[in-house]
Amino acid sequence: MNDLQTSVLYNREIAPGYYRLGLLAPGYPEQAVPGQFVMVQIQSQNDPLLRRPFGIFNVGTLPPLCSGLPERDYVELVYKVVGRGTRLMSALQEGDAVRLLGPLGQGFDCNTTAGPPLLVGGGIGVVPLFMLACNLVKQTQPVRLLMGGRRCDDVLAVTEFERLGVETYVATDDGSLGEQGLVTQVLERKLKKYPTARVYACGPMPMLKAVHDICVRHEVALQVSLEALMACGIGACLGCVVPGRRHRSDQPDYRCTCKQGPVFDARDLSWEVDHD
Amino acid sequence: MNDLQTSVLYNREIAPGYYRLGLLAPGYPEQAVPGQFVMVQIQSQNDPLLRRPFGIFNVGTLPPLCSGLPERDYVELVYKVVGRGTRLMSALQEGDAVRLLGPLGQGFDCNTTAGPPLLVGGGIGVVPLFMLACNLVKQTQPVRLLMGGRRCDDVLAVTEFERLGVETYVATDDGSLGEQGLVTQVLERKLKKYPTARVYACGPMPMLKAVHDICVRHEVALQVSLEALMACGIGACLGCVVPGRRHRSDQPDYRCTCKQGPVFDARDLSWEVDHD
Amino acid sequence: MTELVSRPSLAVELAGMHLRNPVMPASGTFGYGQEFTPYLDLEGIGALVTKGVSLHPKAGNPTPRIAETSAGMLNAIGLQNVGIEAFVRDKVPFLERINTPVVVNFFGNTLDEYEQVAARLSDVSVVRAVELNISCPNVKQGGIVFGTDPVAAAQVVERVRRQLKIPLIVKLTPNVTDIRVMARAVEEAGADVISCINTLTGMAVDLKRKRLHLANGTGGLSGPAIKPVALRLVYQVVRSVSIPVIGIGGIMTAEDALEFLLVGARAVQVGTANLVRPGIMAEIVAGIETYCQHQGIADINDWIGSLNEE
Amino acid sequence: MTELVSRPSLAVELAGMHLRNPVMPASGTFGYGQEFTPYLDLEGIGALVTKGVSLHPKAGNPTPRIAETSAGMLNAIGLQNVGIEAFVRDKVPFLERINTPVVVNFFGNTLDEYEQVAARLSDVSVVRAVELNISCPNVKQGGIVFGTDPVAAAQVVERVRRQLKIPLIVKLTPNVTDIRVMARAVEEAGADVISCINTLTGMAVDLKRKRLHLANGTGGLSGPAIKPVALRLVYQVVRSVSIPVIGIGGIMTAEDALEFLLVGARAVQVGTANLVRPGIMAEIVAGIETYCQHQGIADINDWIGSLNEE
Ligand SMILES: Cc1cc2nc3c(=O)[nH]c(=O)nc-3n(C[C@H](O)[C@H](O)[C@H](O)COP(=O)(O)OP(=O)(O)OC[C@H]3O[C@@H](n4cnc5c(N)ncnc54)[C@H](O)[C@@H]3O)c2cc1C
Ligand SMILES: Cc1cc2nc3c(=O)[nH]c(=O)nc-3n(C[C@H](O)[C@H](O)[C@H](O)COP(=O)(O)OP(=O)(O)OC[C@H]3O[C@@H](n4cnc5c(N)ncnc54)[C@H](O)[C@@H]3O)c2cc1C
Ligand SMILES: Cc1cc2nc3c(=O)[nH]c(=O)nc-3n(C[C@H](O)[C@H](O)[C@H](O)COP(=O)(O)O)c2cc1C
Ligand SMILES: Cc1cc2nc3c(=O)[nH]c(=O)nc-3n(C[C@H](O)[C@H](O)[C@H](O)COP(=O)(O)O)c2cc1C
Ligand code: FES
Ligand code: FES
Repeated sequence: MNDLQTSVLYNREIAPGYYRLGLLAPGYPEQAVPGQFVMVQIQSQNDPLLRRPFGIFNVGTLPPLCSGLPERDYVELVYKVVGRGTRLMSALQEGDAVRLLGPLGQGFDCNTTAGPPLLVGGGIGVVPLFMLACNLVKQTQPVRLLMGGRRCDDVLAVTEFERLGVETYVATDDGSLGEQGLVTQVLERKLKKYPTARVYACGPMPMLKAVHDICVRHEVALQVSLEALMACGIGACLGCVVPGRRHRSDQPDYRCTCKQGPVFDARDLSWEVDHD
Repeated sequence: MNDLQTSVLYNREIAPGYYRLGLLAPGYPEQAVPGQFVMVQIQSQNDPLLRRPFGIFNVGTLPPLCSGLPERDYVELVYKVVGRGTRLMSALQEGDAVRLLGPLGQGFDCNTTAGPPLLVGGGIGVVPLFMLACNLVKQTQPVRLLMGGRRCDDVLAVTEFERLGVETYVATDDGSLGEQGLVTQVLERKLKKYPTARVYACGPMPMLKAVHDICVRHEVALQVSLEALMACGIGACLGCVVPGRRHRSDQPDYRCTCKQGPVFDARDLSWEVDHD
Repeated sequence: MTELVSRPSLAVELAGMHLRNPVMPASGTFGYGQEFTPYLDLEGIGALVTKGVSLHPKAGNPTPRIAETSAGMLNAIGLQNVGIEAFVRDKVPFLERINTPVVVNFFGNTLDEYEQVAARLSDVSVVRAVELNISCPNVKQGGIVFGTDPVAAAQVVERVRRQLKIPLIVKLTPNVTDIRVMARAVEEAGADVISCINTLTGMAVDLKRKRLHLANGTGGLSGPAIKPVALRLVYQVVRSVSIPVIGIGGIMTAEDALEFLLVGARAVQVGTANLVRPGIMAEIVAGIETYCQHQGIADINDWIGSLNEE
Repeated sequence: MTELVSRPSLAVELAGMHLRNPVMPASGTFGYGQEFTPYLDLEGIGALVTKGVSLHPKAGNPTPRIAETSAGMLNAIGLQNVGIEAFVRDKVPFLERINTPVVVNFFGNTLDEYEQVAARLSDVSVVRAVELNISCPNVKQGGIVFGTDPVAAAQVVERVRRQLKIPLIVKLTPNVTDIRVMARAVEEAGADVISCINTLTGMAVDLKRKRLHLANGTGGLSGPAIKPVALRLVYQVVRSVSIPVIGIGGIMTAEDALEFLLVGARAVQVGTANLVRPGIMAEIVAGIETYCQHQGIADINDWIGSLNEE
């Protein structure tokens, strides 16, 4: 965990409103675990004040710029422009300064060999699944990705997954890519076929809830990666809590998304609460 | 007067810490008068909140980018990096968006033919004198510029003035350019030689006060361009007032720098007040 | 998706005044209107609120009078103004030519002064309402601020009300422990409308000179920095009184204005934003209209106060 | 030019505590310190102030608990904490290993609760001072906030003081008409130090859902947005009491800290800035040191309160 003053390698629009951002990040390839995240400070002024959390899409090392120079570790983020912070980020250019806090939080537990892995992503939720897939393909084959999105533009990085050797299945609400419908339909089918699968999911809360219900019904293990409003990302502010397993409004049981998550075993969370 | 959403043509460092900024500015060549200023909004977020005032260095028109396209009016500013606003400005690049309010305020009155003009600039105070010189050289010859600065780096644009045919005399505190000493020494000498001169001055307040005292002694006309803290630049907030001729602390007489100035006839101001 | 409304109605009513839309300037940030004509159609805003006027001309404070702060500014202009007679003589003729309701903000340092200005303004036909600034020190009562003491506030409101044939807007200061007490006091004393908030009292330090930056020492904090405090106070005032409330504080965008309206403000005033972007009120009005169109809000009055609360 | 001071002394004294420098975290923004060890040497700051603790564990408010505002943030964490016993059991052992004075912030909902926590903390040897948060509603007195009523505040301070063998810091809320009255009340009641300010009460609106953004409705505004208000209040408190004052509110840089010290704060607390830049206090300490070197300030105590005033 580090607070780096670093700089932009590239910042490319990969689909309308989606960007892929490469940042110099010494140490990340050794330290980062799939499912972890970073807090990005885009600018030096006080508005916007807070950093923005982003999942780690990938880490790697570039060859030296010229011989004699050191190799260059980097981290890749993929983000969607939704508000003023991400809008400012979309204007970043090569060489621009950025502060980067991370890698943060608890990532996916992939030290289990039980059952074939099924990755379920919804929209931008695909981000942490890529680095996960990179690790999983080294342990087991095949790795399967079930991807959902509103329309084809919201289905990102599928070719990257395929290049890794991941079997990908896509569903979109409007049928503009893959089959028409929800990714949860696909999940139901796959779980019938692979009843011992372990599921890793990231996406919007209603999707995660549906995935959870399906996994409970099929009695398979599920790890989910959550989003929450965050001020610090390091467990200091307690702004990012989610209701845990034993949560009741009269006797709350809160878990810190940034410190105890963002990846949770689905059994440790409360799924009764109205997530909207 | 206009509030333009415009863009940067260039932003070049012309001396350590000094930048020359070109902005597209339709209408400026016809509208702007020497001594007027603009209010620049650098960024879209709320911090820094207020615009920054800058004197107009020059205006002009560039040929069309290609035939068929319209000509491109521009305004040039020259600024010194002193705080966070100007630091942000120094990072502007070609094509970046900027909001530009202006041209604002009362400029120099150069419709008088009496006496040879003497321009007295201190440091960044040279800025409004350049456009003034551009106008004066068309009416009368010779135009003389007396320029002062801490050291040679603070003496800007002298070659530009010389290219106009302006006779320039430089004094620096450390003698690193021109003669060693204060620009007011030079002024004394010149006024002895040209006792009917009219003086136009812009620079730090202590310099202006010294210039004023000399002009009073020599009984020559003086116009000064002032700086003041400004929020609006259009006479709405009353934040930018300076004490006028009849000012007394028990019976104040305030003038609005942005609306009644920034150029004042020195006789309209109070020179008793402690300007620091 | 909600249906698109072709031309939503933005008109609101304030104490008998019909405003074409709920957006008006905050006093002291819009001069007497004239300065803004190059940037804004004065007949596109709901009302025109002028700089605070007093019985006698006031020269204001020495400089520095302003300071920039994070997402805000401090001002200690010191209520500089030409005085009521020069106002009527020099400013009113321009205001008479504009087809937009004129609200005149005013203040005094004694009850008598307040009364005299009110009486004079009530006779000026272009003045459709007055806005009473009670954030001033009461010199007769040893400098206690009218606006922070419910008894003093009620007294000045009652006395002023008696001088007036036109609606009285009372402008509250945020620098109090419980604004609800102040709001109820001025409502009971006869206020027709409450506007809030005025500036938060603040300070800036000039490190280089080891001095307070403002010549006056303290100044009033305004701008987006104070919006969260303003929203809370407007929310509380709306729920404490039955007269309409004008929301003020840090409004920079149509969304900001819509937030104040949602918590129950009948109209809004835009202050500091005018100084940064002189044409901003036109953009805010247009933005509210577009928002209503997209959200299927046919009448802005359906939006006002429609906050969902458990 | 002033001469360069090779190694200025930054040490200050607070109610008998010797701090190596005047910079410490503000409660609730620094956890119990441990979270920050990757970013900061805990032995480089003047003191360590822990998250507010209460008699019983407190689960805090539902979410959303935070909102970003212009140059600030709102929080309605709801004082979530593990409770005094778990604090002593689980957090104190870590704190015992650090050679930095520990200040424990605490609160209660009744006078009894305040007393019991104080008594318990006074017996924990690592606790060098306590900081009393009186911005909580007094449930026994119908929810009136201890911190806005001078009589209630004095009462809780007196009762707590009697339980303590260590210094008592009382933390004031800015949400009052006249903070000087509160400051004098708590000084007379036995406070050894005053810290101010706590957060300003504010609100945020979620336009999309037409709801208040925070589940709790209101939240506390902190960050650079509030610095001008905090500076003013610290200035006023310093001039109203003779006990030392800790300045808090929007400090992001060494310059900000130097401003609070200049108007008379003996020390400062850094809050929201820790959330944005976990290593920031080290930078602030280093920046103060550099400033002193360049300005020829051999001892920070020469700077404290040295504001030029006419
Ligand atoms: C652990 C984690 C990982 C994430 N990974 C990614 C990713 O890989 N790619 C991606 O595009 N987005 C990701 N997000 C969501 C991303 O943080 C938000 O989209 C972003 O903060 C929006 O900022 P904004 O200023 O553009 O939006 P605004 O709405 O203007 O932001 C206002 C405030 O709300 C917060 N906020 C808004 N939306 C979200 C959200 N969905 N989750 C958390 N905070 C939010 C912002 O951080 C900010 O504090 C992740 C969030 C978390 C918590
Ligand atoms: C009519 C006029 C013409 C000017 N022309 C020029 C010019 O041609 N070139 C140039 O370099 N500078 C010029 N200045 C000064 C310039 O406005 C300031 O240097 C600039 O605003 C500093 O902004 P900052 O954010 O970098 O500094 P900061 O100190 O961070 O600014 C803080 C606040 O103080 C104000 N401020 C700071 N210094 C000054 C100053 N000297 N005058 C007025 N306001 C100030 C800023 O506008 C801002 O509101 C002019 C000022 C005025 C009033
Ligand atoms: C420069 C300036 C001058 C002001 N003058 C007055 C005034 O004369 N009378 C008054 O009632 N309020 C005055 N105010 C307060 C504003 O009307 C408004 O209440 C406050 O600025 C908050 O709104 P804002 O955040 O949109 O600026 C002034 C504010 C500023 C910034
Ligand atoms: C997330 C958060 C939690 C806080 N929790 C507490 C608390 O438990 N006790 C307390 O006295 N103050 C608490 N505060 C207030 C801070 O200690 C401080 O007084 C306030 O944030 C102003 O300082 P700042 O602007 O530097 O943040 C909290 C503030 C924040 C932002
Ligand atoms: S974001 Fe601050 S505790 Fe999780
Ligand atoms: S800057 Fe606002 S009146 Fe001059």
